[in-house]
Amino acid sequence: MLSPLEIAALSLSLKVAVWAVGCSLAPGIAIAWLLARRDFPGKALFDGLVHLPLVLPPVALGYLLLVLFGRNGPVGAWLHDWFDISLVFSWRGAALAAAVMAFPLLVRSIRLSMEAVDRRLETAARTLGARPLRVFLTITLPLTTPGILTGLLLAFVRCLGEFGATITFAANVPGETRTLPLALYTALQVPGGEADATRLAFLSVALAITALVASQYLARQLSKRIGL
Amino acid sequence: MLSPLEIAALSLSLKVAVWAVGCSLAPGIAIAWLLARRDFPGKALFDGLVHLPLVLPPVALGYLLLVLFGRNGPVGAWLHDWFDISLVFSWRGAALAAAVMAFPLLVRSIRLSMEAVDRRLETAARTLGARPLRVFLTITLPLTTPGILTGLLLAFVRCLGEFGATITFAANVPGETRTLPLALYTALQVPGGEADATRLAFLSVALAITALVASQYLARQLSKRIGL
Amino acid sequence: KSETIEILAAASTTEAVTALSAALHQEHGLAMRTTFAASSTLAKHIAAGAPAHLFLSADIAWLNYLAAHDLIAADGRVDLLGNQLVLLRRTGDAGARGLAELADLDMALGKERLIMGDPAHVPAGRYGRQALQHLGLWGALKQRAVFGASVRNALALLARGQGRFAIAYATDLRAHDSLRLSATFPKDSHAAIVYPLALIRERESAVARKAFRYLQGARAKTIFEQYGFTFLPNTR
Amino acid sequence: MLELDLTARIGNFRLKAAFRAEAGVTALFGPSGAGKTSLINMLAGLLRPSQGRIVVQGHVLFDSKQGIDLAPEARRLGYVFQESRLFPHLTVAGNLSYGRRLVPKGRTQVDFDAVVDLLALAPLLTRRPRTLSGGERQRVAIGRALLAAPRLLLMDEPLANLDGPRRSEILPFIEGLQRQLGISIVYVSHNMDEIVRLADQLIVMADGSIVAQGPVDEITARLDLRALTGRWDAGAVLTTEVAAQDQRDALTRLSFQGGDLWLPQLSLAIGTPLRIRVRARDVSLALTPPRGISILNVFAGQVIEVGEDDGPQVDVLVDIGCPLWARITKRSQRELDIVPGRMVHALIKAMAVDRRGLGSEPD
Amino acid sequence: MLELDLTARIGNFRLKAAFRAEAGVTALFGPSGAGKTSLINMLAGLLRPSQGRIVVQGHVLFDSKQGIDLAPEARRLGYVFQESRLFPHLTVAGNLSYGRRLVPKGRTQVDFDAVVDLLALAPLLTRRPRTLSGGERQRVAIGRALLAAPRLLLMDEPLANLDGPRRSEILPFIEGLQRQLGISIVYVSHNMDEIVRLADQLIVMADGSIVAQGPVDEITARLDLRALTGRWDAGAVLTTEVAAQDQRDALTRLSFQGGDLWLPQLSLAIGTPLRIRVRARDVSLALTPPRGISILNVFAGQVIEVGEDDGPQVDVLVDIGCPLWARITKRSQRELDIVPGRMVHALIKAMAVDRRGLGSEPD
Ligand SMILES: Nc1ncnc2c1ncn2[C@@H]1O[C@H](COP(=O)(O)OP(=O)(O)OP(=O)(O)O)[C@@H](O)[C@H]1O
Ligand SMILES: Nc1ncnc2c1ncn2[C@@H]1O[C@H](COP(=O)(O)OP(=O)(O)OP(=O)(O)O)[C@@H](O)[C@H]1O
Ligand SMILES: [Mg+2]
Ligand SMILES: [Mg+2]
Repeated sequence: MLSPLEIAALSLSLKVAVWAVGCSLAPGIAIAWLLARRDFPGKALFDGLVHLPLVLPPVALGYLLLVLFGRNGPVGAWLHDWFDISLVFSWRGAALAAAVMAFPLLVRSIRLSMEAVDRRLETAARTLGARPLRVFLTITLPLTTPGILTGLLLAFVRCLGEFGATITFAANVPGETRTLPLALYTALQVPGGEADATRLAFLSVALAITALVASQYLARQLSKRIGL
Repeated sequence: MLSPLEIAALSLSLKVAVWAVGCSLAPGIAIAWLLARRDFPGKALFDGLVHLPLVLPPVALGYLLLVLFGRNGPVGAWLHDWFDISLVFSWRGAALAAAVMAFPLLVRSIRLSMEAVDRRLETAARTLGARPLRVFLTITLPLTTPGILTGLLLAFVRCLGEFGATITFAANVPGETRTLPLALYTALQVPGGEADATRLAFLSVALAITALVASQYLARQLSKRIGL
Repeated sequence: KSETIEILAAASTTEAVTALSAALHQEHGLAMRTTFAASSTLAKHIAAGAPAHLFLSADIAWLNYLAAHDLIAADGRVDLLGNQLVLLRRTGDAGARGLAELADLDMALGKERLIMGDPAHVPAGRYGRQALQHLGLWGALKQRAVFGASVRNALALLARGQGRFAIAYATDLRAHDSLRLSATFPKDSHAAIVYPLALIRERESAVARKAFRYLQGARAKTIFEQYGFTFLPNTR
Repeated sequence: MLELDLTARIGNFRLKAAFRAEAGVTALFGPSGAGKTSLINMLAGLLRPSQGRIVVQGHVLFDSKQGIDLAPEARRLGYVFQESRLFPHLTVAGNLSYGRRLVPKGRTQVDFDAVVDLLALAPLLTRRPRTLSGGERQRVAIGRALLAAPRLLLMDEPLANLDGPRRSEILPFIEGLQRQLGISIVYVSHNMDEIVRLADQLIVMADGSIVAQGPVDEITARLDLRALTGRWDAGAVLTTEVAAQDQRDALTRLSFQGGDLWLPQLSLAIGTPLRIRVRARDVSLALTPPRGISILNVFAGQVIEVGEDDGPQVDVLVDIGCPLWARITKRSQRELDIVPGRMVHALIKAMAVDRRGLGSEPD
Repeated sequence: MLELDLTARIGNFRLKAAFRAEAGVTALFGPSGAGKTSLINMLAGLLRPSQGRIVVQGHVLFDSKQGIDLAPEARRLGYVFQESRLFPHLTVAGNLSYGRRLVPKGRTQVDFDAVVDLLALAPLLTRRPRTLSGGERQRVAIGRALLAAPRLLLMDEPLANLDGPRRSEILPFIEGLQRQLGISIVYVSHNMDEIVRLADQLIVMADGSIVAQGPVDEITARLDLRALTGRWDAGAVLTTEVAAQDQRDALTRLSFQGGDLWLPQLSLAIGTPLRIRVRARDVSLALTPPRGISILNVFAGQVIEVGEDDGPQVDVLVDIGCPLWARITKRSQRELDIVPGRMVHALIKAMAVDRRGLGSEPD
């Protein structure tokens, strides 16, 4: 039913999205916490920075990534010299691009959900002898799980759709960085490629809707479990 | 300080973003309410549809818009015949593309905030004689304002950064659809255009951060006012 | 021997280069991996250190950009392909059918739009502007011209009825059911359309050279011409 | 006035209740988890019973057979919740006015200033609910419900968070509501004093069903409900009438079937009917009328019944023209030979008559 | 044990309080908005005073001069909140165990099953807080705080939402806590009965400052605090000792400075000290010792003081070996000629001795 090319694009998209989202989770939670529960000078600016990927055109962001993480870029050179990792032209680069683009969505969801957690529960936990870290892990975090799930979903879906930054930074390498959107783009570049493009678009949509429905179901289960 | 081209792009970006966000607000609130407070068959699918613009590559979405709203498209033909409005090549088209891309973010923010409103307050209002619509307008909506503000901000910022769908659907018409990201893209396509691109990127970032900081301030004021 | 050749090629050459890489593998057992994007994007990848052996650009400017950065191997540059600039219309568009010669373009266009790549950065757009200027039409048409982000984008707009004519390459017409040729721009009305091929210095190797030569060979000529390009080098 | 017959299931909890309440104040009493809040929620339309019927003042609010289920706002039942549920985005004044604006044209409005004065809300009017203490919050919630001028007021332990003085300040107003506006109240409380003071009818719930229902005097006099109502609270309720005022001693004479009862002065017109609760524990028995004693109210009567009890005390039902319960030690019972048929004198310490059991607070 | 001297400002509200409490139960009493919750929050470290010092059992928890301000979790003070604040994502069992797991190794743990039994939580253990009724929720909150084995327990009206039977079920356990674990409690309540029953020391607050403080007997006997403590609650507290048990009549004899007092049986060892509250309204006076009466406790004494009062009643202080307040009508006072120096007999109805004023609940 699916052509090998489509299967390759699909599995690559999944791999890239899973890695991107997986690696963003911990820093995402940390930054969401900073923004939801801490006050520090320059917070508004920091908040702005976190949101940058949302406002910059993906192509510009991809270019920025290229400048930073390209083999000649400051971070890229270091990664290459020390770990022999090259991000450009590799699925890791695609994952990085996707992660950067999806990060604000992840952070925002978690943050909102965290802000909604009743602080009085946290103080109650502290009077029961729990230190802030434990309070965070046993009260705040579990009560934030619906937000985390939502954030993961949004980020995942955003990663599946990421195009501009990926093609600019990681390029359009078949089997390595040619995710579904890039394959779609490629199909559109070929005269008469609309049919292929439509198939790929449907594939993207089906994937996203599956993810959405699954997460909805999960979220409901979760909400029931945490008794909200 | 800014070149006339930059000023044109900047003011166009603002115009497009303001219109896009302004027109999305009412349907955004309505759909957020549907998703937050109603259960109906096919809700998961509907939710998926609302999130589509997030998952589809912007270019594909722009193409879809072109198919629907192009002069020969079902909606586009109708608009053209009855109202003599053409969206393609006009800033209205750019606003439509931006609105569609930003819509999921708007809806999600509002919805989350709405879900966090204590339903017991709503039932209290009903026992005081308020019909559901009044309850919505006097209790739910005011308590959702922080979420609406956040949603507006996110959508606004997303509109400022929208590129792929705009360029595909509304094309790159100077003064009409050449928003900041399109100008940035154009600059990046020209050898040696990096300096211009950098200026434009800074402009985008400054605009976004201004919006973020302003909204943060507004949100704080608002939260104080609604006593949360 | 197991080295894979990385070729970065302009998006408009997607089909031809894909076919060529299959042929190369078949004939010489060499693996060639293709990457397609806008020439600008690809050039910047190379400048950023992307592991590329070959670069097929749709625009001389980006090759010059790489040359300026001293990224091209000595003797590693050739004008590979040429193309023709054409004016296209939609199948069954009665208003566009009336165009007898290019000089009538203004009248045939009427209040409609002329779609072309952005002259600021899309080569086809640049050539189109040159041609129209040369024909003395630019002044009258400028206001009705709209710019796509790429030639493909311009064609999509035309196919959707967003304008009456579009300026594109002859290669774009292939397999596009809904588009028809209206006119061909005279060769002298614009700068020569050239797709230069470059061998990247950093990754220069015997295999890369071999592929570089193969792309200028007889088999390449057949394939490129099959996809509508003019083949420029003298076949060795 | 209120007619109710419901069955419902909430989680594992099953509720089955049927009663008919006349105009006035109906108290719902029962242990924690008995289903009082659930019942009142079904009345208000916030919970849907699995089947049954609810009729308030002739209006059918719910009828599973006829398929009627009015929306909460259409029921026009005021609700003071266990938690105050104030609107956080409105000031206290905004909260108070919320329902007031929605009062249908025809209905009498409740005077805003009167409510504000009574609940001592004036200094809070511009404050936000968040900054109020628990008690302050509940006072506002009561005011808000009052100002919506409902047909029937549902109150779920509205005074649970209030301190003594505030409680007795608000109580007369709740009573006044019933008298002045003719509004009926369904009142959930754990506090027997409040119930006796306010309620005309008492419904005792336990484990999701109604254990007893009837006039407050009857129910409180029943010994078999003590496990639920609490031993301290057992007693009799006397239906009396103001007979005379003694200005010098600041005493009021009430007449009832058993004779005259002297009470600290009540500012009530002569002829006013009054319900008075005499707790069994406040009644002593003597064989001869004691003299030179500060107890003013002594009534001759005959022992009708001596309750069986395992404890050190027994409850003795004495007929003094109407039934009166006295609680004495077993030792006294034996020493005084209190048996049915015996003539005794019941001593009610004037001050021990629970004035909170009166229709209005005199001090 | 607890030493506190604080000033603070919350919004427009100013709080200034200083006291020193000995081990045992310290009650905080005061009208709504007096600042009780605020004070207790500062103790727990949830609100920061503007200046002052808090010392608990020798540990300085807060000292603005020394710059000490321990974190709430480092203070190890248990807190039962006015609202229960249960963790919604944990079952009841999970809530109960939360603090228990964090008890430092060295400290004695409180027995889980004992707490569960006592608070009747067994059937709730697997439930979620959301599905509990108000009373059930508060019981869990109390259990949770108890199981954290804190140095000092802060309770902010923990029983406000509980009904009578549950209340008296939990009270003995709270007392037991103090006796068995030697844990001290700061207990906020509006309910004088609870306070008298539980508290050793009483602190009366109003408008952000401390109006009175001292042993419970002293404070409750003060007439000048009645506006705050409520008139009903005025009375004397007798310090007694269990002297004998009368099995036949199920009575207990207590001895105190005024003689012997008979009470419904208390299952207490002979010699156990007991505090008993006798409300003024439960004491009558007679000129001659009455006979043939069911009142067991009659004490001869001398009138020391007759209170001035506008109302129909006066409070009379009688020395029966220790001070005792009696409340009688003005008419009786005149007719019996009750003036200082007069010899009288004070009648305390055995059953009228407020058993809730005892150190432990007998039934
Ligand atoms: N959503 C629910 N799921 C399961 N059980 C519930 C739910 N809501 C209430 N219950 C149960 O229904 C019973 C009645 O609860 P309800 O709140 O009506 O009691 P109540 O009489 O008002 O108690 P309280 O005096 O403590 O307020 C309780 O046993 C409670 O645990
Ligand atoms: N955040 C705040 N901003 C302004 N005023 C406040 C704030 N929190 C409390 N107050 C005020 O401080 C005073 C004391 O409140 P507190 O909650 O300590 O009273 P309380 O004695 O516990 O009352 P209650 O018995 O009703 O619980 C009240 O007048 C209250 O309105
Ligand atoms: Mg309840
Ligand atoms: Mg308080």
